[in-house]
Amino acid sequence: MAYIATYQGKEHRVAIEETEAGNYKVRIGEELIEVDLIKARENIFSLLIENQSYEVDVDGIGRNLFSILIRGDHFDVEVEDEKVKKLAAKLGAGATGRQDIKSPMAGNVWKVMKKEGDRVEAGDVLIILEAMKMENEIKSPIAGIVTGMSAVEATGVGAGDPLCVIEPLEDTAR
Amino acid sequence: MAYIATYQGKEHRVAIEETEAGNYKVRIGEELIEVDLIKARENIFSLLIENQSYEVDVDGIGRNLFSILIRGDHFDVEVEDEKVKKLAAKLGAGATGRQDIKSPMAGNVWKVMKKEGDRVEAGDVLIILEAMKMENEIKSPIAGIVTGMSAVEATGVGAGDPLCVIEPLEDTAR
Amino acid sequence: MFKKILIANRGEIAVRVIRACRELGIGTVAVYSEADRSALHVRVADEAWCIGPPPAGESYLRMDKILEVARKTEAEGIHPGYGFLAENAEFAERCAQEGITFIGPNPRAIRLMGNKTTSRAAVAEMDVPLVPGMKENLIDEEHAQKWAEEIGFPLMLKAAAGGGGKGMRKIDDPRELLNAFRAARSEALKSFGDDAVYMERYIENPRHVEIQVLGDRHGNIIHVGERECSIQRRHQKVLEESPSPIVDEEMRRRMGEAAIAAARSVDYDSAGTVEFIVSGKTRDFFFLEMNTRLQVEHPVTEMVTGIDLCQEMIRIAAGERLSIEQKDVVIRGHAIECRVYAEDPDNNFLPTPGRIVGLRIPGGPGVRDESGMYEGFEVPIHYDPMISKLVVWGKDRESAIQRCRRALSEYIVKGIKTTIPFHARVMLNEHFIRGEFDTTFIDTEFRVEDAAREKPFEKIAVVAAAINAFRIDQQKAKAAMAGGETRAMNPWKMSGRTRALNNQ
Amino acid sequence: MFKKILIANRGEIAVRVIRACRELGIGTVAVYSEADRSALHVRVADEAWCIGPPPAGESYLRMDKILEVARKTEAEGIHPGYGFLAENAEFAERCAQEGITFIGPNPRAIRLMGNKTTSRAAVAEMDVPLVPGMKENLIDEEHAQKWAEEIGFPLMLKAAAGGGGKGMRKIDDPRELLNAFRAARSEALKSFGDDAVYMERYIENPRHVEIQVLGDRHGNIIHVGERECSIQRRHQKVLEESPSPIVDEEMRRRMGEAAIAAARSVDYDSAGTVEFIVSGKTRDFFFLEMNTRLQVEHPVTEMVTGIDLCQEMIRIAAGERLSIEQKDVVIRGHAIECRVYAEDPDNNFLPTPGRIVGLRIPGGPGVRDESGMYEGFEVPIHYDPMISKLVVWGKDRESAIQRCRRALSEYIVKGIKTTIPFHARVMLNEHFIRGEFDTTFIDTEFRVEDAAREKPFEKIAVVAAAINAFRIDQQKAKAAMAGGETRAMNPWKMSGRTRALNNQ
Repeated sequence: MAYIATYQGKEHRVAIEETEAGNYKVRIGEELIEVDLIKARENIFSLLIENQSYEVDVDGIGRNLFSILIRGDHFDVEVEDEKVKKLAAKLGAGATGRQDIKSPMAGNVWKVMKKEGDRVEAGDVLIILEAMKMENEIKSPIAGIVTGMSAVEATGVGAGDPLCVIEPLEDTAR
Repeated sequence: MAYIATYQGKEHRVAIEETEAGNYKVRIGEELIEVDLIKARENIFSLLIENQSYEVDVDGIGRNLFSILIRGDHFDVEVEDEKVKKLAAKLGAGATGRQDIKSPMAGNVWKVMKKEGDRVEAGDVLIILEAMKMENEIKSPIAGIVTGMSAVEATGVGAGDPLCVIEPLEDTAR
Repeated sequence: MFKKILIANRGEIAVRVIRACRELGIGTVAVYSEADRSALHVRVADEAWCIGPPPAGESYLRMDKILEVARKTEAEGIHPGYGFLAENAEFAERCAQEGITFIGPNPRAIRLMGNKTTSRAAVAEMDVPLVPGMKENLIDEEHAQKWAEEIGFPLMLKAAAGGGGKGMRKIDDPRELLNAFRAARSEALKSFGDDAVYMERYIENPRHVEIQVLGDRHGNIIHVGERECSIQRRHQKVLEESPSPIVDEEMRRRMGEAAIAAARSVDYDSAGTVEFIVSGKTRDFFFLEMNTRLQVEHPVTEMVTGIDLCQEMIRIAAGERLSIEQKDVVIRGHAIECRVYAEDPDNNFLPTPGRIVGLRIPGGPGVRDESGMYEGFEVPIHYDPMISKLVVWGKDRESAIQRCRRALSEYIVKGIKTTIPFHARVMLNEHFIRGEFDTTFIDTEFRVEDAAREKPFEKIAVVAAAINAFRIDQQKAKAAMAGGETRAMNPWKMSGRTRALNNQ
Repeated sequence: MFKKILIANRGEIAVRVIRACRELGIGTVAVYSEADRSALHVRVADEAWCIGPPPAGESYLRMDKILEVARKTEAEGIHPGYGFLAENAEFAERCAQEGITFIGPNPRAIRLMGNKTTSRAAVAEMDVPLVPGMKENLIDEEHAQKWAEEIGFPLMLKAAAGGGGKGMRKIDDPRELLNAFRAARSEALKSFGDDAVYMERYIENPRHVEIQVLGDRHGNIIHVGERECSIQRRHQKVLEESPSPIVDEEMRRRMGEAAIAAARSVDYDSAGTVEFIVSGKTRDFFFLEMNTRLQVEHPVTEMVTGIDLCQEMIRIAAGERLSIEQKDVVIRGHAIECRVYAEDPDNNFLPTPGRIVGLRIPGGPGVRDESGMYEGFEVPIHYDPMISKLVVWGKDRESAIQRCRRALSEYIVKGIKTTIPFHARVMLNEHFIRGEFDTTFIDTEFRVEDAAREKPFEKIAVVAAAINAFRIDQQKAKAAMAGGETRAMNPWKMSGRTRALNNQ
């Protein structure tokens, strides 16, 4: 299987073959490496790569998106099936300006600053969440119109819960 | 629901009703107690009984048999549905002298001392297991005839694996 | 000695106090809010009583409910931990009225030290050095201009009722003065319900160093060394150590004497902490405030002195004399505490409440875990995000840093992001290693250096992510196959079903 | 200092050495057998190499394979831990031949101290007290009778090549002598391949007390206090403490001098331990043997002295001078170590290999975890059943016992039974608390007292078991209902299916 793994905008082609249980032949770019992997426990892997030992903490944080923690550094890496990605690129699918704003954390909705139909600029505060004695402002990433607002003041939200939807100006102008 | 819980041969009738999630009204003998239970994690319960806090470690170790660990003491308690137990007692079921000897631990079979057809006395060593640099003798609990021997020298066994079967003398004599 | 103590707190500090009680053979009564039934302090106490809904105002701050539980359980003492009711003089008084021992200092000490103005006045009488500035509050603009001339620029404008960095502003230029005075006043009123402000000299390269004191109810007061607390994020301590890299034996003696004098000014009779601001340039030190409670960072002092401050505080409250004299206090080695917060250090320290699904606590020599969490624990959204503290000891500062680095590398918390990686990076920072920092360090220099750091394991991360995707795809394929053998052949539907099962 | 060290061991001691290396900035190479790919030492080392199949004879004892990995990885030193190759003089010599530093003493010291007869002869020259008895081996029956008269009864007959209590027998009566002599000889031949035996005086109320020594490669030797190791089960230590309840300052000085003399007799140049047998009656002490390696119980000494023995041992091997002098050694407080075995204390200490499915390590002040396990770890059946050590420190023995009790109450290992409950019960035993015990205590008095103990929580256990059964029944009923809605109605089949899913 071949994948395209993207970290901070840089794409790496990674081809993987399992030679025996837990042993992988991995080609990343031009480099060929052999990986001996043990699942030490759920989402924690012990990797031996050329006898170098790494403990790697892997969390799925979205579709095809993994948060990797190695020796104090986090890496958010997107991994897509090479074929699927090529097909998607050909179809030009998935590229829309619509922004689904999701809660970055569990907490309470303290204030809802905009309502449906409001026009917002990029950086405008949409919602203020509150958790653990701290307030956190949720800002609009783009200029546009609030076309959906599901956050309700004084109610709880979980991490990843939808809060509101912003349509970019061009789209709504159509 | 009512149960018969047996510890070291002593039977306790325990009637249980869940009044709300995690809250139980328990009648043990004549005594009525209220229990607030949280599953802190798999097989570990936090119990509040009249505001006394107990951490209880519960493991299933056989059909209806639970090993309970509280503050350094183990208790092996058998719990049976009262109705089922009464029915079983009426039918007189389950009482046979045949002994299925199971491995008390994971390890290797070091020596098989008896073979099928051998006559054994109570206390005779049947098999010697070995694990972690220690030998452990498996002895016959009764006098009888070895009617099955599944242990094979120099092979591994898991805890609970059948090792051999002893039929009591009366039975085989029939 | 007490037979039973009620612990009016939650989280790691409640667990800390329960452990101290257990080691002293004292029974423990935990109280908890409805959000905390599954909290560790409830599980490890002898008794536990629910005192109300999740908001602290309806539970952990409810004096009446807490005192009611104390009466019912016949607890002889109440330990307030830190935060909540720990520095509430009224609560200490109400305990006394009920005949229950408040495990802390006398109410007068709490009250006097709880206000910047009264505390400064009290310690000034004992010749404890104060930051050159005013002993009273500013009256009006003219008053402000007169004092500004006397103190000189840059100067600090502070709210009398403030704390934790709130209501403070630095003024560099005379022209900023009047606007700043007006703004500070209105801010102070809004934040603290009190518009009193005052001015003092701005200390360059300010470091925060505090002295731990112990006083008993027989008039004995000693100090047990200092803690360096300059590693702060947004004026909140995140890492503390003892001894301080800038304090030598002579300075420790002088600061210790000043701290004892400050404590004596209010007849201090418990464990307490005298905070000083120290100029990183001149090493002059000035009294800031006194915290009349056990501090979050008390373990570093315990590890270098061998004194159990929490036990000692309980003994004192029971009327015992201090078990050590000043000359018996010997500092051995060096200790560092890292506060572990449920916050994402790579995303602006956003809170990350949630369930701890995996946990590996570091072990080995010189490592101490002070934690209120456990595997399976749901970090509640209602309280402070500090979930545990990692404390290490080494024979000197270098050893302690290396050990801390090693311990952090072993620390795994799964399910939520924490500040553990942040601490790991602090331990590698050259300025930190050399001990060259002040209270602004983390928010300025470190932030820049940290952002520019190398990430040597990028390739490994990419490979690990790709293998993980590969394993998930294989599992899906396998599950689809297995389903296909026994059921109708719709692989798409099957794979959806499998995913649902796997997610259970 | 070394750049890289190979650790020729597994389990908790390999992890201990890796931690020491990491704290010293030294790279680490782990070796592992095929049974240990998922072991903790493999995960925490910088590099890891497989050296063969599970049996130690095919992996951890294979000098050739270990040396090959050392060459390949350019490791400059090899730390042998304890057990396996730790006291193998040939291995030390082969390391030297390869230009790799063996992190332990010189081979001659290992060889001389590895044999009872040669070690006794060596230390006798330095006037180290020996148990009154023979310095050579018994020749024949006549020789035995002559010596028995001289020593007097009761006496001990011992195998020269024995150790750990094997090949020892007590003789109370002259009439038993000749039969015992014959039997002991043949037993010694069978067990050790050597029929040499000798006789010595039987020590009443024997206690096992050992002195930790440190020697460097520049001729300096110091001692760093004693450890009390009399709490033994079947001649195996299960719990150790420092200091010993029967050793006072003067006795420590005398035992320390004797230990240094013993070490000097073989030019000892590493961390090592001189074991003494001490009469609980007279407090006379006699040399038993010297262990030329790091001991399992070294952490208790570390905790009371603040000296990191494992790091010190590495520094010495790198040619450094001892970093401390005898006068700098100060003992602070008291430490206790509990060895946690994968054994069932309520079932004759039967081994319990298996998977650790849940783990809660105790925390808080004065608690140190030295573990080779983790949640998810499968304890292999091929090696020693010791899976971790819990070490606690307190300001005195009473505090340490109370803290140990508290820590044990927090310790949870799920999936296998361990000796944790056994230790909890030792901590409550009156003889132990008073320090009144000898090496026979656990197998005799304690066993009886422990069996007769009260179990105050029987009712709670019965209730918990019944509620657990109730919860399982309810789950089954719920699952059967849920299944019944969407599928054919066969509740029995459904409940079977549900059970299978739940067990996944």
